[in-house]
Amino acid sequence: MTGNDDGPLAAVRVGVVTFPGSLDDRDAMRAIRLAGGSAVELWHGDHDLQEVDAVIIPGGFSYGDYLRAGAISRFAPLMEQITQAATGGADALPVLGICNGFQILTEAHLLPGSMIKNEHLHFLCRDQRLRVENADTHWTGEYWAGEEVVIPLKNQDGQFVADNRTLDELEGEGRVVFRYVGGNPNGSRRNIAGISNTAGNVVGLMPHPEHAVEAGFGPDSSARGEVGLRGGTDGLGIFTSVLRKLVG
Amino acid sequence: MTAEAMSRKFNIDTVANAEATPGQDLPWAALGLTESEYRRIGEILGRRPTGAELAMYSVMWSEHCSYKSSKVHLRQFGDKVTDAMKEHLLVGIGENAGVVDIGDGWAVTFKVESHNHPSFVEPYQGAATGVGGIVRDIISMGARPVAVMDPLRFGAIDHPDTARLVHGIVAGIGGYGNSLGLPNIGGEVVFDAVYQGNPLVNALAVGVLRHEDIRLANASGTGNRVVLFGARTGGDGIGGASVLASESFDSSKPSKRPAVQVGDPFAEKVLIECCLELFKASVVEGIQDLGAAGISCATSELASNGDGGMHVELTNVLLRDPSLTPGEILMSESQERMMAVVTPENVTAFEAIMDRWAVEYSWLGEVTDTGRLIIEWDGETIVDVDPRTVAHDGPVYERPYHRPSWLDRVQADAFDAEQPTDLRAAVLELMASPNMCSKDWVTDQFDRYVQGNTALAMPDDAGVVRVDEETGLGVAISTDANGRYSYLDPYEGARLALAEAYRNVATSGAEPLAVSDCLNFGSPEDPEVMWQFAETVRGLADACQELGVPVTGGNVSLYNQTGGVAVHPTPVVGVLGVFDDVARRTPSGWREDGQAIYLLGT
Amino acid sequence: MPRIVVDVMPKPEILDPQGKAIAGALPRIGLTGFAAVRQGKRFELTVDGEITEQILEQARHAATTLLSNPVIEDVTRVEVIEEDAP
Amino acid sequence: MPRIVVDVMPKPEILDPQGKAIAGALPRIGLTGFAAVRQGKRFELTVDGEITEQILEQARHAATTLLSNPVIEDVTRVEVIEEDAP
Ligand SMILES: Nc1ncnc2c1ncn2[C@@H]1O[C@H](COP(=O)(O)OP(=O)(O)O)[C@@H](O)[C@H]1O
Repeated sequence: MTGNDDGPLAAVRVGVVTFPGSLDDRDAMRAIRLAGGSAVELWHGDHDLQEVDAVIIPGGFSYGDYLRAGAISRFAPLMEQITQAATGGADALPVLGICNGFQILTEAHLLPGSMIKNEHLHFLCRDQRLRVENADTHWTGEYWAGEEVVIPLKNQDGQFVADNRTLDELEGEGRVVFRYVGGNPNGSRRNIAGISNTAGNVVGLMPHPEHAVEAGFGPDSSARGEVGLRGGTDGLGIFTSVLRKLVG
Repeated sequence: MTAEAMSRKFNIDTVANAEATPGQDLPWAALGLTESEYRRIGEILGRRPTGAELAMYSVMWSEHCSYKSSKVHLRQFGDKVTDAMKEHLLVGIGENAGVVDIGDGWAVTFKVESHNHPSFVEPYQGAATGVGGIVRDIISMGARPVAVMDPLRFGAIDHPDTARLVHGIVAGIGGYGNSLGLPNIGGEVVFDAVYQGNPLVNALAVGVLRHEDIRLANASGTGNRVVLFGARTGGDGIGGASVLASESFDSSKPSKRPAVQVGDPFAEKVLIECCLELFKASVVEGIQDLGAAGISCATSELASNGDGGMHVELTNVLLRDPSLTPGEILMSESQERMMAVVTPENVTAFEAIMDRWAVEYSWLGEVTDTGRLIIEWDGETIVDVDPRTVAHDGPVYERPYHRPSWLDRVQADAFDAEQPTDLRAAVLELMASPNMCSKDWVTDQFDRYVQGNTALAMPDDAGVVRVDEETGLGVAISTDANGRYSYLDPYEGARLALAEAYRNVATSGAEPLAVSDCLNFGSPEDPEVMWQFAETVRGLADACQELGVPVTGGNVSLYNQTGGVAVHPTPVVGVLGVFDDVARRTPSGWREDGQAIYLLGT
Repeated sequence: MPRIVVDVMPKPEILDPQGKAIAGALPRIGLTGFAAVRQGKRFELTVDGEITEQILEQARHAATTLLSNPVIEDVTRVEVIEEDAP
Repeated sequence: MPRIVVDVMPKPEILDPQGKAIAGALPRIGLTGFAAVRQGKRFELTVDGEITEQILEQARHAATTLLSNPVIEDVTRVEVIEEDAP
């Protein structure tokens, strides 16, 4: 199940940050490998980004999601490095925040808005259909705008909120990257599932693309047609997108 | 030592004090001991116990920890095992959980346990800490936990109290398991009025390890250090035992003791990662989780499984509540704690790993060659016992049992309703019944994806997880029980529960290898309940022999009754099977048009 | 509109994982002056009309039955908020 | 030991799902006197020693950086608790 070791993609080093309470860190690393890249373990308490070419902040319940999801993690020493490297235009470090990672990115003010409890107040795990609204970010180049994907969603605090001005700005600048389709699972404003910063290098989304990368262990469906048992791999494109972008 | 602890020091019941005051009254009855048990403690010690010793014996000799009513029956699980059945067993009954060889140097450990009563009192926290407890059992074997399951029983769906229990318990299981990053790969939800005041919350956890990583709960090697790590010790779970506060003969009032325990899944997740790092670095010699009976259990079991003794200084325990008395500290059931034995050379390495994960720890003492478990409180001896007498040589009861007088009547009560005329309506009604309908409303609250190895989960009859990403080696597990069958015939009910779990694993494509069980019953002091229990064990042990799978561990939960009415005998049976490649797994449903349908069997 | 505030805190003897995590985080951002933190809940109940003794009684009832879990939490305050208070 | 209390409430314009659920549940248990409910957080910071202006400043800093998220929440109070208050 290792990816393509020899291609140029294998030279791309993507770091995955582990915080106390991170859960989907090893899954994000597996997704990078399956996409053909090299995964690098990063530790929240370090000060060194180990010269990675991109960073993923994975899902989980860092610090138990206590206080607010992502609230405590954003003060990690490594977050300072990431914040610095990720700001500064199109050449800046590509950063992807998945679920708890997205929450951390909003708490760190790398992305606008915030997440509050799901409207129905329950943890919800389900295979979720999304529309890729912007295929020009560092993390979505392998999709086409308007393409739909099915990716697992699993969270308790997944309701994206922001004030209307921010929402209008996100829409106007094409920074709504993913939108829920086929029903809003948690009450997120304007069905927003994922957004980016202005430069498109920082993307956050609530659903988990790293759980739709390997046939046999993904969702039972795909937006691209019939698949076998747990055969959905619609999330893989997120990881190949950044690798391709980085090899030029 | 805090000033408070200091002021109490001079009031502590030491061994010397116990010798000097043989006539001193102790609250043994309030701690749940019988008079003969109390007398036996005195005979073992050759004097009256100290308050702290009394605390240890009372919790370790409780039904829950000592299996005193069930032991004589459970022996059949060992007696009826053949060598062939043991072929894949690396660790059998008696340890925290059994370990099964699944090939290629991989092993799996799994176990199912109950947290019934706490879940009735406080559904969310009770269920959450139930998951936490079973997961710590798995960690303490040296394994990485990889999945959980949750067989549940609730009262009538339309009873006013049922919603509180269902929503709290389901949310608690999800809240804890999801936060640990453990996929939930199956379980059961059954509604039946008989469980109204006594819901059953059983939780199963499964873990994966390499053969060489197996860790056991024993303290050996004189001079090795004993360390307690994880959460601080509070007054949790000693509610009824706060009578021991009087042990300090102290005028200053003790603060209140919590009525329930609150789980901290984040602390446990960190504990998991921290323990796995300890195992990888080979810096622990023996390890034990702290569950029921807390430090009493951990110290006495580690020492009694080891080859020497142990010396512990109790004032070193980090406390959440400084007003705890020594006896209470020994009994405390605070969650998210572990105890380990570390060689002096590894102390620095151990501390570095604790610091990396920001886990608190305190060195309590060391392994000795005295054969005694000696616990001191600021240098004063408050416990001096042979650890075996606490952990292993507790009382064993052959409780009387007889076949219930009402059984013939119940068995004769045949179902004789009319054949339904409208089959379609009948089928729809059946499918809509709470016990038959889709369980999505429960399973959607559980993460089934995390760890990326879930090959089958809801709605399939067995959960399947991959163990080795290179080869696809993996395991299947199913848990099943039918309390109504067991009520009608406990012997057959147990056999059927095993048969169902075994079938569910086999039809998923795995080869069944091992069994874990959680036996939920009423009071053992009721001879009719005791008969149900005896018959169940006999049935399960016989069926295991017939199918060639050994019981590797489990749990007995007694006193599940309200107002003298026991729950149905509910032996929850978990079967574990192995796949050489989980790609071969077969789901329960039909997926494609045009497939042929066969009915096999009788 | 007038409001009634209800404060609910975890019982002192009960573990408060959230407070513990916050207490651990404060020194990491350079705030070392605190020995412990506990996190509770604050509810604001808006009343449509005047706050009568009967409404206050309703609020007290809500506090102990719905807003708090008496097994693990204490209601530490049920009080009318002064109009110009925050 | 002396304590500082920090109250944090969801911003009025942000939907508060928990408050909404409570507001919906109140009438079901017969409490019909309330027009709306909002659920916020109450933190109690224990200070080991005397509460100086500097410690209060630390608490204010904690309130706005860690204890609240300004996108969705307002800090409505940072105050020393009177000793005999709850
Ligand atoms: N409490 C639970 N936790 C997790 N999964 C559950 C639970 N209850 C039921 N399930 C899962 O839901 C699916 C359907 O369950 P059930 O209706 O009991 O199936 P069956 O009747 O075929 O045994 C199964 O995959 C089962 O494992």
